[in-house]
Amino acid sequence: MAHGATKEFKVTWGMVIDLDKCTGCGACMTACQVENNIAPMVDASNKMRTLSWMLVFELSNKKSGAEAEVAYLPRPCMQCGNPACVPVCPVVATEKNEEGGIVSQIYPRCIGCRYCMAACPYHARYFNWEDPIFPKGMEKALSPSTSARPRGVVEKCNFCHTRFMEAKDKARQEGGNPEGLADGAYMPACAEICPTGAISFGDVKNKEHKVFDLAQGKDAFRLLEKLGLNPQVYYVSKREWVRKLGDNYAATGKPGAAKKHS
Amino acid sequence: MEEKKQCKGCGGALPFLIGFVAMLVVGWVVFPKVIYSQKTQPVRFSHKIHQEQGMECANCHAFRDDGSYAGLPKNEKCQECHADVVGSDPAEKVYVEQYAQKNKEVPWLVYQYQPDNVFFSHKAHESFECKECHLEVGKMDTPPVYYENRLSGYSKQTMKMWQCERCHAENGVSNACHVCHK
Amino acid sequence: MGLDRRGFVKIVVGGVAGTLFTPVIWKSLDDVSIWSQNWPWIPRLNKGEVKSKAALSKLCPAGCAVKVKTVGGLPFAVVGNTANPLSKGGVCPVCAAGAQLMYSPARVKSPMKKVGEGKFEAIKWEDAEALLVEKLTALKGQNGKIAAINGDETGSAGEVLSGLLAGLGNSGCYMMPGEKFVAEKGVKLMGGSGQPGFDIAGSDLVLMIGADALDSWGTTVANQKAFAATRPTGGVATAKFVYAGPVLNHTAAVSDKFLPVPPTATAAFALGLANLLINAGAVCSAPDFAEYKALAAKYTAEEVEKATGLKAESMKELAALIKAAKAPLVIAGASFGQGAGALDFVAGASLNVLLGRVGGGMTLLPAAPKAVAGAGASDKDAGSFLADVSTGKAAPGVLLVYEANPAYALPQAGDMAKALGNIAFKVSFSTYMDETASLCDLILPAPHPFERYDDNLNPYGVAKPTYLAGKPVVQKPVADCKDPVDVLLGAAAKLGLSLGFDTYADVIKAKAKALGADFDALVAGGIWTGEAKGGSLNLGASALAKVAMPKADDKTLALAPMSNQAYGSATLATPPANLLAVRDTELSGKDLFVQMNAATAKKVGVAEGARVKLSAGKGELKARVHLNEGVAPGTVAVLLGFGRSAWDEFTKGKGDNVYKILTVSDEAGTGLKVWAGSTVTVAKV
Amino acid sequence: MDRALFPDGVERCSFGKFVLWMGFISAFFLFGLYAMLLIFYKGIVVTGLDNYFGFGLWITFDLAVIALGAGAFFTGFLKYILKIDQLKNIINLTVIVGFICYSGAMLVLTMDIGQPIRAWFGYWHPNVHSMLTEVIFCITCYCLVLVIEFVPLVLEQKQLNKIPFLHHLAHNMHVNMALFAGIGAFLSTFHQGSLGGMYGVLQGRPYAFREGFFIWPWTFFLFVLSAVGCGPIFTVLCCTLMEKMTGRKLVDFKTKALMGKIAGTMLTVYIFFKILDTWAWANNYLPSVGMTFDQMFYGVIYGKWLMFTEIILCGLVPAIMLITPSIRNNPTLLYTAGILDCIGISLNRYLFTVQSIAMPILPFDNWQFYAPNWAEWATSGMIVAYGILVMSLSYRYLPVFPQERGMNK
Repeated sequence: MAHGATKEFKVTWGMVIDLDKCTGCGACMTACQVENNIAPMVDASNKMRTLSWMLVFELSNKKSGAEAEVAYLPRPCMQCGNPACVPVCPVVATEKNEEGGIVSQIYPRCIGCRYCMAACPYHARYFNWEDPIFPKGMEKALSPSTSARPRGVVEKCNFCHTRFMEAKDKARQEGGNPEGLADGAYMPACAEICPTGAISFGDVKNKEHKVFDLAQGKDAFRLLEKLGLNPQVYYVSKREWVRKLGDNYAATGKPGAAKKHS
Repeated sequence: MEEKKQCKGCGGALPFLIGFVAMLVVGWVVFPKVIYSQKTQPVRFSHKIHQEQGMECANCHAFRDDGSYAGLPKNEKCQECHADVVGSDPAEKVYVEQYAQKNKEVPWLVYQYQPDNVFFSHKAHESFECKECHLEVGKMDTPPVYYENRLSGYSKQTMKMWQCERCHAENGVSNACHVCHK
Repeated sequence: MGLDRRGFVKIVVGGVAGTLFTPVIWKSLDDVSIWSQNWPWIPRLNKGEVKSKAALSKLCPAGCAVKVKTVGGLPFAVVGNTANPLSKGGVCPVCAAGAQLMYSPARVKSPMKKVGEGKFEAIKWEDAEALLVEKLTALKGQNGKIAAINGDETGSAGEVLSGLLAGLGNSGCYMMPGEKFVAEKGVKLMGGSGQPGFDIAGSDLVLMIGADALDSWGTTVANQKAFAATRPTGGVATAKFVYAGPVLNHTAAVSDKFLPVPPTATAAFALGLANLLINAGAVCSAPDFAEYKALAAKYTAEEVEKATGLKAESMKELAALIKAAKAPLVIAGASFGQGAGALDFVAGASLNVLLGRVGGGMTLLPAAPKAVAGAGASDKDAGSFLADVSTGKAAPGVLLVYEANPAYALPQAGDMAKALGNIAFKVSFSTYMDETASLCDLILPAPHPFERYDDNLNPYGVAKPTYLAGKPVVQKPVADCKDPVDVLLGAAAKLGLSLGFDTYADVIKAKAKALGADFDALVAGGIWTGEAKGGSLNLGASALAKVAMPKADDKTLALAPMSNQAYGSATLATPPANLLAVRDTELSGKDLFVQMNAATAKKVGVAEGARVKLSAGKGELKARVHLNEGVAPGTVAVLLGFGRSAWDEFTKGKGDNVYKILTVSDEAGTGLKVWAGSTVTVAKV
Repeated sequence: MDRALFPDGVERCSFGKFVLWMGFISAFFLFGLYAMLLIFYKGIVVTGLDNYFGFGLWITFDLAVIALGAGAFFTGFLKYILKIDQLKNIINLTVIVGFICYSGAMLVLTMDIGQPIRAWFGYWHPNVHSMLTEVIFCITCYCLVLVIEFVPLVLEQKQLNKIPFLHHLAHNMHVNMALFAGIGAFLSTFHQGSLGGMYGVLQGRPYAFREGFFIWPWTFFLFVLSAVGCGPIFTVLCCTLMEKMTGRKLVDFKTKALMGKIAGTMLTVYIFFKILDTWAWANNYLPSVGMTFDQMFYGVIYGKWLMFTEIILCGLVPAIMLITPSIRNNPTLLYTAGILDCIGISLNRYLFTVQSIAMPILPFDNWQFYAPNWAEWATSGMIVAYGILVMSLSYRYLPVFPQERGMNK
């Protein structure tokens, strides 16, 4: 289970989300649900049973009047460099082995023990409580990208992985290099649809990709960095109170600290 | 003591052997037959004849511009030649009358059918000969029988994961789950 | 040899042992688990080529220029159209769910005829159209007997509708209330004419008073794109955005500054600001400047603070910001895109005049050429009309409802629904079984946007004349529906009057031609833009003289309806795919949450989660309380779009409908019906 | 009427009374069975588990019974490997209790996974890095061992034992029992530990995460110790309960006290390290991830009192009581200590399961609450009922207690 060990990849797909641009409109959640064939729930207000691979949290600075501020924080799977969920899976239904560093979740292998859910501090993993039954006819609008999962398995965001595969095929067809996709050749649904372009996506290890610089910006941070899970999703905000809410600082009191626990 | 007597009467290990052998036969001979149902293609399509016309696989089984694979041709393609009956083969008549003219796609049975949770890129496997994975139907006049597993619903010829993995391993290609699953 | 028990046992044991050496158990085990991976009752994916086709998605009020992704011809997803300058590749959350909405359980599957209270029977199109013609023929030529309510501000369908009515000797074509309607009235009060536009992209400070411009005011996606362009991630912002309104909403969340202003004080706030600016030396050549200056002088920051609780300081800071800006722009509107008084608009717009930004930031669009000859002006509002119907002042025998949902989306919705009851024969042209359709006598299902031709002229907010058009993405509609315009044109023909067209497509082609646009380029996802006209405006001082300083009142709270685009609109209940986005602090099970800040809650004597009853006029709304420090003092914020009484299992009966407690008043001086400043009493239950 | 089946020279209640009792328990069993079938049919959506609480009553229950069932392997180890002969008086009972606990736990696990049909993947596609894999392997293997240990006892049933073959079989198995005890001890130590390891490796759950030795977090060792610290005494409690219910003496107090001493010793060792561990966790680890001890608790249901109850009242106190001869040798006090001990360990398992996932890790998230619903209670109840049924049958028909005959003359 070697914690603290991060597997390195030549290509590392990462997301940079600009929290100062996110209006919280929810288009990303809708696009995600559509791309990944998540059946609509009659009572989606029961957040304890919903499936939201992409979830937009509402952050508040807890002040009132003209000082009041809120920020919206879209939370996909962090695709951790050192995932807490992968080593615990008893049946290798999830792993981080593919070039690009996306954490896979294989529904036909998963036995639904939910150990990975207990392991993930971001609540990015969801248990499929019920079979995906769509309103009559709506199954004709299923996306070809993601298989419909039976009930009883765990599922999660995979950066719209099928789009990655398709981008590679396109590159092959056009004589390009499938292992070195150009910036923008591969875009998850949420990043593609965001009306304010708050979500940037690309290879954080590739200077050609704009996320390379964004991820290193002075206002960039990741959620719960101190836990040492080394997420591949970065957030950017000029607002200190927002950056502060990205991690627990009881000890240092300072935000933005990239300190990993030893 | 009573029981002991009877025991003498029942041939020591013989019944055990009888049962043992009987089940071996059932398990190896009968079971493989009953687990599969047999189906035949809706139209007796002859790859042989088409090849003799000098057609290449790629004439009908082509890639799209985005690198995805078109797989089996649709009526649109077949009708280029078979809008009306051109030959004498009864199978063609069946196709033209029951499908082409009714504008109904043929529900072909795919021997290598893979489920939704598998992502297979023909583009990535372009360098291989079709027949390395597919039945070599090219030379066949009658499509082979389609065996469907009664439990899993898979075609008998569906490549199992271990086969994919073995080939990937042999060719030094990643066997990460996500390479083939969606 | 007889086989005794013991022998039998041996055979069985042998059999079991034997089985272990065969594939029976192992293969079965494997196959069964494979079966569990593809359960037959779980849907399979669609196969085929993936294409993407340009479309005009008018599911959201402003309309999105999108691309629809199809697999094997079936739409499954919506992505932005990067080639279209209006949406620049963006999509709103409602249009993002467009493909799934084609299969919404709420869709009207075929023409329906009412056969009793809430009971309908499916009928054939011939019969349906015959029935329509019959009713129209009966009342042909009697003015006032045939009326129409149009909920589509931007489509040419409106022209056909009013053209048809004119042909039938009727002038009763009414619009559902929207910002555009009020704004045009406001412009008149400022001595101008035409639809105002706002150039957000060309401004370096955007003050939004009430207008929720980054979520549900105007051309939302275009606004969001303009906003985003000024905020390069990781870079320096090139423009400031300020939101002054009743709630810390989606727009305020990303704005540099938020000023809590009760919806009752929109105009007062603007005038207060004008006062500060004038004191700081702002002057303009408008003829009524002196009058305006004197008027504004009454609204000192301190006075405004007294009336609204908004700190004088923050107003002064804002004034300084505006002063410092090179190209400031003020956008005034209701926090929920309708019902604001013209005075609120004028007060806001007058700041643009004061700052010399008319023509630059705030523009005026020229009147567009009509495609349908007989079409009249669309300047009558449905609210007043139905009010007249309820009092008997108006007594139409036939009402045509096009893309509108008055039974749900007009103030005092309860009364409006009753008023509809006074009309003998009501026809609804609707894609979905909405509240109004379920009250109509004849429902003629309209196609989903991906199944029809439609166009979109000058969606409110655009700075330049703008025209979009779309054609069907799929050959065959999912339901047995017909384009309403085609139906109307067909009826017209049968009634012996020719509007000069056979199909809606022809109307749109003509419209494009009239504008000088290329129809084919438009339906391929293109856009046509013209130039704003010149012309100056005065400060509307004489009208603004009627503005009254809001009085703080202990018994009632100001009601701030909030619209959240993802949750749908008047004509569209929350799409199933968007239910995930609804927070459990907004809706829980069937309970709607109304929001107020802790101080207000204390004043009313309620706590987080408490069940309350909001009442105003004849209307009542049941909900629970959620404390939100982002709500202006003395204000209660209520989300629009809930409390549906028709539609489907996903929305029906969830929460309550805020329209029920919106109260209409006649605006001093303008005689407009306004409800943006409604107040309510809140009581624990 | 079934007297012929009783062990030699012992008295049992009337058949009617027995049937009545069994019927009463079976009612609970059947209700649980209904819940179980419903769960298999509809999936665990029928339970109270949710997105935050993937683990709940079931896992807590599993961990608790497995810990309490630890009497079997540890006593076996002492009896057969360390040759503490006196334990032969109670060894049979420990085996039965162990068997019930483990088989029960496995049944719960098959319900707990979302795809029971794929349960076997645990063996076919194991992830060697996962503590859970290790648990799956050891629990099933050890369950087999317990069966093997249980079989001879069954074969010694008066009538069966008359059959020479079975008689010899039983005898030979007894001879090799040391071997099985050894294997059992090995397997059991590991999965008891791995159960702790399961939580210790949760890097994203500060409440449970622990540093450790090589691949094993400290919780690994703490769980082993705590298990052997409560297993033996739990057997004693079961035995005493049976004595109270049947009104017959089954095991002499000397043996019970010895078991108490064993448990007490282990518990003392455990609680010593547990306190050290907690201290280090609160003062070293938590600050390193920017958290404080206080952040780990909330309100009453997640309050600090739980941890103090676990470690002091139900840990330190029984430990002292059990290692002090004067207290240990007083029946009432022994049993009291035993009960506290068992509660403490179960509470420990509960906290690691529920508290650690109820806690918000994301600073903008909130504490979540979990209440098991009827389906979880019913199925857990089913396991208890199943245990009582097995125990009742064993007591009535099997020679479980070698001393019984002598002590009830």
